[in-house]
Amino acid sequence: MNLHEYQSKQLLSDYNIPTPNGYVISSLELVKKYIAEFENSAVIKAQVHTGGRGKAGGVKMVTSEIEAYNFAENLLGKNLVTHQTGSKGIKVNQILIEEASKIEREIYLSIIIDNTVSSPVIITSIEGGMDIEDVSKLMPEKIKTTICSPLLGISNYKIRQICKDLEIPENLKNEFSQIVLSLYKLFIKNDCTLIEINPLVITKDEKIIALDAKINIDDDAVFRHPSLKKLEDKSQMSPLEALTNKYDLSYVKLEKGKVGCMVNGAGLAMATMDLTKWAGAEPANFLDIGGSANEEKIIAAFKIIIEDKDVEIILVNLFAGIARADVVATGIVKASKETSSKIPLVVVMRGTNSEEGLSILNNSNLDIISASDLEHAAIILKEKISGGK
Amino acid sequence: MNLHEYQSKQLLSDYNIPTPNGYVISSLELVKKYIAEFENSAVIKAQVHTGGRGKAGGVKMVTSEIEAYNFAENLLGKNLVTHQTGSKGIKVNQILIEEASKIEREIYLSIIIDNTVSSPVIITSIEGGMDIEDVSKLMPEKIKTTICSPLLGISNYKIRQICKDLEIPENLKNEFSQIVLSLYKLFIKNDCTLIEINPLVITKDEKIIALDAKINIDDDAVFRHPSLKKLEDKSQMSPLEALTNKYDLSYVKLEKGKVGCMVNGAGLAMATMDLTKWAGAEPANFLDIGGSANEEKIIAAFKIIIEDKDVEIILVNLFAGIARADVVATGIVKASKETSSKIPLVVVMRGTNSEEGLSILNNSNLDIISASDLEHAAIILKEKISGGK
Amino acid sequence: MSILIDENTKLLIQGVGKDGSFQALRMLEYGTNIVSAVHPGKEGKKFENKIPYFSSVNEAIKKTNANVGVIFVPAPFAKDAIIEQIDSGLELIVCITEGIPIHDMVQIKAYLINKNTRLLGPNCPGIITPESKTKVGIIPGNIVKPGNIGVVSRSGTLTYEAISQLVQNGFGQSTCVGIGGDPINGTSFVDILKLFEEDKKTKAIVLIGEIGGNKEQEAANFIKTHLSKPVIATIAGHTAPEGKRMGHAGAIVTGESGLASAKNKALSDAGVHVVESPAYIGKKVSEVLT
Amino acid sequence: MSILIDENTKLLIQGVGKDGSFQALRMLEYGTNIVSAVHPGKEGKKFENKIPYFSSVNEAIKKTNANVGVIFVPAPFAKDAIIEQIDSGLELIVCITEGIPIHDMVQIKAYLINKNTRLLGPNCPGIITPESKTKVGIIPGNIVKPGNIGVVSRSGTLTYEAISQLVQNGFGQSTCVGIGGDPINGTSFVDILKLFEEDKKTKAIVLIGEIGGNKEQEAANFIKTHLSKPVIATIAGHTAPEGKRMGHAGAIVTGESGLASAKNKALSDAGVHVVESPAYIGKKVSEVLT
Repeated sequence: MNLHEYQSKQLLSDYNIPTPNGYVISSLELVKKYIAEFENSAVIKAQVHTGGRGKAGGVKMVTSEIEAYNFAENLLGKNLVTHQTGSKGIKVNQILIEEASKIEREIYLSIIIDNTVSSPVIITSIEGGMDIEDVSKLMPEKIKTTICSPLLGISNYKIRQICKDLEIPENLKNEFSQIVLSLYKLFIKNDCTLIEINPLVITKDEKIIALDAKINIDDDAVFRHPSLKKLEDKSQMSPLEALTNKYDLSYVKLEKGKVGCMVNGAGLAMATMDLTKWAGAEPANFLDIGGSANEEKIIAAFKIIIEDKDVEIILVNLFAGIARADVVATGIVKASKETSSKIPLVVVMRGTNSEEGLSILNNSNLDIISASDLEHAAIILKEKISGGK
Repeated sequence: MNLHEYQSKQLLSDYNIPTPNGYVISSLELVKKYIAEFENSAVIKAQVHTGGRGKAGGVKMVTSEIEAYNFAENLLGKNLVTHQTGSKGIKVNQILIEEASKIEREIYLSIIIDNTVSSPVIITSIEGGMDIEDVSKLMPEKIKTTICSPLLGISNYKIRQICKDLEIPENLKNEFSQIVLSLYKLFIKNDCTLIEINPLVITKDEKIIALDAKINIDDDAVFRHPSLKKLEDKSQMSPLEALTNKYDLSYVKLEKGKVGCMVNGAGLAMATMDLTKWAGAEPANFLDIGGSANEEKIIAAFKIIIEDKDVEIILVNLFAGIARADVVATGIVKASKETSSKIPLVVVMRGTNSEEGLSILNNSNLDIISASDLEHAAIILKEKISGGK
Repeated sequence: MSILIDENTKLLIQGVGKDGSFQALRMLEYGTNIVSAVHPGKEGKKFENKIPYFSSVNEAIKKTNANVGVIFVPAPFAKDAIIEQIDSGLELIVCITEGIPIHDMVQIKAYLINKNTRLLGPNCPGIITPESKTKVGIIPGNIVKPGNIGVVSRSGTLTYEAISQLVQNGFGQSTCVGIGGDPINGTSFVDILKLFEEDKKTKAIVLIGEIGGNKEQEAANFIKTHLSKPVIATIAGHTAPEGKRMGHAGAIVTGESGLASAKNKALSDAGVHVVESPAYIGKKVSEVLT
Repeated sequence: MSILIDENTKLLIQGVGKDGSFQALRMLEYGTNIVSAVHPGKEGKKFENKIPYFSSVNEAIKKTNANVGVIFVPAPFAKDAIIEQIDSGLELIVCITEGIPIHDMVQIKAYLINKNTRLLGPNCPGIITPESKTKVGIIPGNIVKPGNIGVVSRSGTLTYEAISQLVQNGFGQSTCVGIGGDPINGTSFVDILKLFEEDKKTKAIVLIGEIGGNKEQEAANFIKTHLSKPVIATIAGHTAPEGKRMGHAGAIVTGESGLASAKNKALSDAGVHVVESPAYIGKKVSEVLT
């Protein structure tokens, strides 16, 4: 789960990590008030769940009321298109207006879970303010990583080393160390998968401030953080995302695919996509209906697939372990009827209760071709697609 | 560092562990007010740093104003003598007056650091209300111990087992589990060496309440808990204890000993006491001046030893490692002069700067017999003591 | 012979709710010796009138000598169940549960160091050994048959696919192991490859990887230096876009090493027989072994 | 030969304040090869114009190949120093610091499991090996002499007493080890007894215990079953009253096993030559060895 910048900063504040003075607003009327409060020197930032805001024109340093107002007017309520959003863009419902800081130095500071060492890892760089991916390409020696012990936490000697790596001046070491400690605590206590502060700045008057902040929370752990759950901004989801989210389906849309895929199991779903491609067709989506799919979920999954108007055929590949083939079959039949779909289905159905599942499908009036295995399915797909061309 | 019962209960409250309604008072005038508030049904408890209060008459259930007043009057400002205090007793400056509870069941619950497993251990017994030592003698099978992981904390499955061991009724399991979790958190966060709740009661109206509470804090860790440090009640120390405390000396007075001992190192101090005994004399004290003794500390140590009027001779045994013999010698000479002490000294001095130390002592006008080693010192002691008889 | 489980396996099942009891029945049907079940509030009763319930793992082991545990406990409580099983000293724990918070797994992984317990999973289909008719987990018993191929996979259903391919081509399995789709798990490809290398029954190994992480590369390094038996492999996710999570928490391409092509190359370089789709696994095994 | 330290010891000293620098000088005088020092704010400088200061243990080891660390860091910061040295992979850490919070030691002890590092102490006088003129800690160099007796003790100054007794009676030492007076420490009597048993130079062992805990009983059990060399022992604290802490955090009688008499008995039963006071150690060794 992604937090907005302003939400991330609120969380930082809760842990006594300094952030700029600022206000989140969703109405233009307040711009004048706050730009005045910040004496015509502020930064305005679109609050959207996407990267690349800056390059896409979603962030601006403003130095007059009129500049602030015009910039805000062009953001609020509009869609911001970044390299990550697709051509439709993403709607800006809120903007953050913050007091400008007089920056002396910019530092990069983040914490992630590094799967290769199964531990939280603190990543720092003396080159803050630029994309860390760029730093890692251009000057990898300027990125330092600190592995933390999952059971002991972060030891002081490691924080001292970080201070040294980042050349933190003597008089700011205590404050900086406290920020690292607090950030680590925030990371652990809130089941974060990422906290990225870029840049963390030292101002000309020797204050340390988190100018930007990005926090991701482990979706699997949100259940134990009801207050974080409330921060979820569903307005940032597309209707399709909202639907997959509601039914806890793993769905990834692929551009211009003709073969809709409905599979149980992530690995099999990927393999099914791969096979579709090798059969000469383009998969339209990744869709894993999960282990314990019920009828309702299958119906939702079916609807999500045919929502994509490029889809001409649906490949159902089921190898039932926890999932039961009969339940899936019943769901598919119901969904087809509900939506009056005419899209043909190629079905491979094996595993738990697969005989029952197949018989349910075969006894329905749907346009169904049953395949014995993946290779067989690929052959059928190939025929169908060449035939359709 | 020991906390008073009322302080321990305040700490429990801070961690949301229920304790009885109650007030700490140091003036008799308030007794009437609170006994009225508790509708003539209360418990009055002397707040003193000693065990065995109950048996010594320091705790009473009262059922009328006059009974409450009379009991409080006999406690406040008086000395309470228990089997642990010695004949002088310990002064009662405060009493705790608490609402009486309608007890259904009494449970024993404590957490300690168990050195044999180097871990926090939770001790529980279904036989609460009696001394745990007695339970362990009479029905050891009713005591259950739960070893906690120092790095992971206490796992829920262990708390479930504790609930089962203690036969906690289903409807109270959640609340009880929360109490155990909170208690464990309190133990860890406050560097406790002991938390003992005896009894933890289940009342007739199904409330769980900590009726008594004893908390000890690791002396070596008090430095990082300034708010706990403030709870230290120096009025509960004897003047001698206060002095040893001030100079960070390890001193234990033994009854009716004639040989005062001044030693560096705890092991050597014990061995010196043992040797004194085998030489046919009684050691008057254990005293370890510690590793980094300065002059001031030595002077204080000397004064503490001769404070004991039974002391007829002082055995100084120094094997200087971190400590320096010359510093100790200078301290002894100064202390003797300051106190005009005529008590003879037997001195064994070896290790770092011991030549300098011995020469300082020999050049003073004190009554000093220098011994080459412990055995030699024992022989001298034997002579001296038989001579004195 | 087989790896991890065999006729001596005495299974304890923890978490016998809807999914757990369904799968327990499948395991029993297959022939697995389930000796005890742990589920709060059911102590004293019996599952299917024969398997006694206990309130704790320790008690279940004391009474039934279980040596392997399988966990179906829901994700929010799975960490506690895993720790309980680790503390009890079981030699093997198989955790089927999906969606365990990653911070929980980070702690479990650190806690496992120096313990004598192997954890398989979480988010895995478990293990099946056809010869002894023993299965711990959810791999369908009707798709396997006894034989000489060891199967190891990050994916559940894809494992079934591969097994099915093997059977179609006449190959049975010594043991099939799903290591699970989470980025942090108890047992790696390398751990299982070691066991297959030592297992006399196993003649060849089928390895099924997927995009994300670098576990396939680790496997390739190990194969190159330590493995004498032929390995046939396939990687799922060639058509997956970068930066998107493909269902499994671990299946997301975040760098070069996460790409299916990089994994294919590492495995090929290590002498592994790589096929483009699990659909061709069976044929390739035929080719390699004959 | 010797145990734990010898002519190959390259010592790193951490915490070079008043006590640390005084003791560092004594170690240098004695002949110890101190290769580096770690003390915040002194990096770039040199101790006594020859031993380089570093700001971190890792850097010090990288530059000077230190293999043993000694810690004089004040108690509030000692946990961090011990963890830093453990993480750096030093084979032996000797912590002299007294008064480390017990919760810190509980965590360190748990963290040490499965690490390749041995921690001696805390609250200990360290080790001295007279033959190679190596000392790590604070045992006075002028009281020992090379020989065949291994000395192990919970007490600092009492160790010196015992050594002094040995020397008076003509016995030198292979190595003298103080394991420390805290109730939770890194190395036990048993650990050291094992090493002395394996050490060819050591012909007999002097063990000095004290009241509290059950470490002497553990030692007795080990001696009975695993030790071939003669052991001469003494226990301090026969005259200590129950329930009072005798200086050392560990020296408090809280149960039967904590009593000096119980420890004497356990050791005697294990065939150990027990004397009533360290004053008689030297004579007893004479008696046993001749």
